[in-house]
Amino acid sequence: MSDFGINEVKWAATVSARAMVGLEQELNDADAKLGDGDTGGMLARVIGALDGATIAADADLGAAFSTYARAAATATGSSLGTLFATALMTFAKETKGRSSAPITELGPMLGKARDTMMARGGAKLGDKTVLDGLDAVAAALEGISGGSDARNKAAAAALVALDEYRGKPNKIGRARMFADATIGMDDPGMLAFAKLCGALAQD
Amino acid sequence: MSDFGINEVKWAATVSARAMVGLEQELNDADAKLGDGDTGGMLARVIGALDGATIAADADLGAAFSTYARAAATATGSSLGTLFATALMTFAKETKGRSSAPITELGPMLGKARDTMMARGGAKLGDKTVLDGLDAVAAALEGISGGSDARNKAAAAALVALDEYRGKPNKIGRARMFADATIGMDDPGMLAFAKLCGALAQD
Amino acid sequence: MKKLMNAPADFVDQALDGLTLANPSLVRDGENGRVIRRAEGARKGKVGIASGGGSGHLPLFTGYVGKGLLDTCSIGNVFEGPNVGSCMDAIKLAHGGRGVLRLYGNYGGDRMNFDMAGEMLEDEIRTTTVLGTDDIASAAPEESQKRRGVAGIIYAYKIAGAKAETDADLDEVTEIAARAVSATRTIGVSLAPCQVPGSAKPTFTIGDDEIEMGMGIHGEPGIWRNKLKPADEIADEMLDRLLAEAPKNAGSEVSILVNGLGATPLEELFILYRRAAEKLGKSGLRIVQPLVGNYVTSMEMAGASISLCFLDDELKTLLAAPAYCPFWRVG
Amino acid sequence: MKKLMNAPADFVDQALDGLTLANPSLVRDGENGRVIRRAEGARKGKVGIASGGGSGHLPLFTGYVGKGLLDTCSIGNVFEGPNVGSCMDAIKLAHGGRGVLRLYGNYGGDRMNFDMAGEMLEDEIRTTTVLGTDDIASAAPEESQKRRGVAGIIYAYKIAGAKAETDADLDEVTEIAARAVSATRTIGVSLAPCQVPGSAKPTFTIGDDEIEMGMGIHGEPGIWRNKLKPADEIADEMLDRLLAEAPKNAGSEVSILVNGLGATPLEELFILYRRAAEKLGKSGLRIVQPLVGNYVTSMEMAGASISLCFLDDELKTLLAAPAYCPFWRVG
Ligand SMILES: Nc1ncnc2c1ncn2[C@@H]1O[C@H](COP(=O)(O)OP(=O)(O)O)[C@@H](O)[C@H]1O
Ligand SMILES: Nc1ncnc2c1ncn2[C@@H]1O[C@H](COP(=O)(O)OP(=O)(O)O)[C@@H](O)[C@H]1O
Ligand SMILES: [Mg+2]
Ligand SMILES: [Mg+2]
Ligand SMILES: [Mg+2]
Ligand SMILES: [Mg+2]
Repeated sequence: MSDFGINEVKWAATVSARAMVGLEQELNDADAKLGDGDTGGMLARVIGALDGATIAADADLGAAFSTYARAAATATGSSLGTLFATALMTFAKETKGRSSAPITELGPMLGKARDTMMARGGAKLGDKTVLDGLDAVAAALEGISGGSDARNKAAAAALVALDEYRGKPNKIGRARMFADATIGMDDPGMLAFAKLCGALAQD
Repeated sequence: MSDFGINEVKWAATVSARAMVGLEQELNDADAKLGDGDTGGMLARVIGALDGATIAADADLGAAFSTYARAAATATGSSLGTLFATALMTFAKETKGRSSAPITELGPMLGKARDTMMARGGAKLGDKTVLDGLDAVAAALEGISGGSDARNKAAAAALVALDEYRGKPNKIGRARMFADATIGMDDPGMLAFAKLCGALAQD
Repeated sequence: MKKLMNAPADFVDQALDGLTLANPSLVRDGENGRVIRRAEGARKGKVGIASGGGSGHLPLFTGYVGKGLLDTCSIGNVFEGPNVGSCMDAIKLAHGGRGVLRLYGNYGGDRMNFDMAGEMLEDEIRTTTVLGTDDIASAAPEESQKRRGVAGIIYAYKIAGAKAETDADLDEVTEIAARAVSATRTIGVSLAPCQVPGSAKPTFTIGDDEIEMGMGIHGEPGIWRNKLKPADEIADEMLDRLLAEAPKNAGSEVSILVNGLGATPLEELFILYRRAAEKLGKSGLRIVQPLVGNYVTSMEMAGASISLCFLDDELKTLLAAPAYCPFWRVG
Repeated sequence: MKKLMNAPADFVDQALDGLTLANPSLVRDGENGRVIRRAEGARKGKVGIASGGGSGHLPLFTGYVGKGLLDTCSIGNVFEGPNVGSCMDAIKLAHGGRGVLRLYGNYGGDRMNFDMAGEMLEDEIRTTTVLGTDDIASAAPEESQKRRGVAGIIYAYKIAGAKAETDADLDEVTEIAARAVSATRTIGVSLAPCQVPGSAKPTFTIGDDEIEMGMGIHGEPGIWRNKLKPADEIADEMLDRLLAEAPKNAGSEVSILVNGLGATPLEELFILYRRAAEKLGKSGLRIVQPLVGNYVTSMEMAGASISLCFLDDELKTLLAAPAYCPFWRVG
């Protein structure tokens, strides 16, 4: 399978929502060390809202992403949730009017999402945020055209990025104040991204 | 010794203050079951204030009791503390102008204190309060003229009253609302009185 | 339980210093500094209202000194009545020549000390007494005069305070205060205890998933203890208990106070209020001047109380009259 | 941690219902009911002030809607920014024809959503932004624009709100809001955590005898954690840290807010205030309009913050101007 369509996107939402059940507490705990301890609860609610959203029967891929973006944006105003909605909005623009898209476009799409998220949130690559995971996955998907190959590569790349950044200091948010103390800790956004990529690869 | 004077009164204050150190928590716990859990803390403070009060060098017995009454009344506005101050005021009236008093007067003095406390607080004998302990001790001291005999009789009578009332329901204060649940419990005021009589007898 | 304090023995006096420093309308006075009075002093020709009680309940009691409310307030140690000297000071400082109403909660120590103070001053100052007895969980209806005073006493403060400002005489002020008390019912629930400064233990223990209905503001045992229930069920039971004891002659207007005991967030009080307001509406009662907030606390105790004050025309007018203190302002 | 609530998912909406039912000056509005606005609506010809933030901080944010303060406030879930739709609604409902100042705390999600909302409306409504950045523990002085907004934001509300009522234009209101923020410093201490409704655990853990200096209002880690110390030592350290960062051009008048985080009794806040007032006096500063109470909370979190707002003549005048909301009234 070298294309993805609405069914694949719906499937990803369902798998992610199911994965969040087990991840919620772990992500909250990771966030509690650096921030306010809500990453897991928030993501579970947001991804649950996506999974519960009704995609119109005649929707194209762009409209489906747009519905998801609105569902996410309605469900939260948190940093990560808002950035996630921003990414979905980017996907919606990129796939507007199409019923499917080639998997080779996934990497460039993620790259665009990374850029809009950077513009929106003001963080830079290297700050140890979800952006660094996204960047690594975008690069890993370059030239990949098979669905399961893409999922495996994405999961591996997100994990490698997580491992790599664990040893670095956090450069945004409150955690910045005690940056050195964040060395050895996972960024909750990166952790969430890696775990969800893993869930998609496994399923 | 068949009389008591200022030195005996001072001694009693000191012994009681020392005894309160070990009693404070026990009395608080007893009060926590029925009321607001402060009997011990309050009494420790009040008796500490007596023990710390300066009795004028030329004071007679009445003046000494009066100083104690004022010290107690300044240190608290709690029920038991205020009743205690009332009793001390009665003692002051009864011994006014005398440098000592016969031990045989102790029983009648306690009886008078009991009556002024009843008038002030509005409780009746049999309500399971400190009054019932006082009443028992007043009766037990009738005709007793020796100091150590009086102290032993008082301690025994207070304990007997405590035992006797343990099996009865509390009829005043908040405890009244769940009177049957108070059967088997010690009234904190009676308990305090019995323990302090015991401390005076032992010392 | 941790406290932002210095020596426990200084807790009350340092808190009073802060209270008066931050609020120039309040002044410490009395022999031991245990009276709070209006900065401008007693107004000549006005009936005085003196209250008093134990510390640990801010804004109660001292916080309600102000125009249209109390003239003076004597204050004891944490959860202990004010001593007799402070009660005398409070009466004297409230006296503007036309007598003083002693208006305070029905607790043994408070009563004895205010009684003694009144007796000692009886040759100088005419005094009357009205006791707050709104806590319906503290005695059966047949013995309602034995009930304790809790959050609902602020209705009596407000109403009697407004009446006194009209230059009514002592009997009139006393009568309206008694009417306010007998129109007011309160019940509380408790979720977590507080701790008296210097004490080794909290005032009571309660399970991590338990609630107690009817507990007193010092942690005195209540009606039942059980697993925590949804807020709507709790509000319903509280309202049912209060409405079952509505005064015989109650009209259709009622003021409601949803009061936090200290550690319960405003969000939760508003959740309770929402349900209570719905339920009062369904019972055909119209809400007048609702109050939601921490009006009478027990330091860091968690829980809430609901008070209803059943209004007649005069009570309603007096409740709406202008009043000012640092924690409650009307008009 | 026990909560008087129904389903956790209903926590915010039911609390907002109670808030507006109890306070007729406030009305729920917006597509999802996640905007609180003044009952009378935006005044034509007045610059609007829209704020917003996460739930769980009452009286902040929604409670400060009122005359001389905010026009509207968008509100998110507990400790989450308001969503973009609510931010748009808040801006639109605040608009009286002369533009809208977006005045809110510097948190990532809030900023992104208010930015997007402003962009989406930029053809219709002119907007400006001022971010609350008073928490000195949240970034070094060199990066003060990165600091978070905490309790001190109410000074910016009050001052900008008063300016807007004078019919000043958007640039003037924006300038004075920015001036208020840059004159304000806050630091907090935390003693016990809160718990987000529906969450399995408190936001953080802390020892039974520990205190943390500089902790954020959502439990974000602070400067140090240690054994609890006497209140005076804590107040001294807080004041020292605040005064060390006094603005270069600071005059001799300062307003101080001793704020409770939720579960800390008023008595303790007054104990802190007493020491802080003494210390400010010794530093040659004169206190203007002190505030002591629960102005910005984190549900049942225990602890307190101290804010200083260094006043110039205009800030002082605006701070004293009449204002009304259910939780703060001036004049
Ligand atoms: N400005 C930003 N740019 C990129 N990623 C961000 C930004 N702010 C937060 N994040 C990501 O979001 C995660 C925190 O998410 P979450 O806990 O939901 O947000 P909040 O800080 O609003 O509580 C961080 O671990 C980080 O990966
Ligand atoms: N009206 C009263 N008459 C007699 N004894 C009383 C009365 N009220 C209280 N007591 C005694 O005081 C004890 C409670 O004292 P304490 O805890 O110090 O008072 P408070 O109720 O003010 O907290 C009771 O156990 C009882 O023995
Ligand atoms: Mg977070
Ligand atoms: Mg007691
Ligand atoms: Mg007591
Ligand atoms: Mg958050």
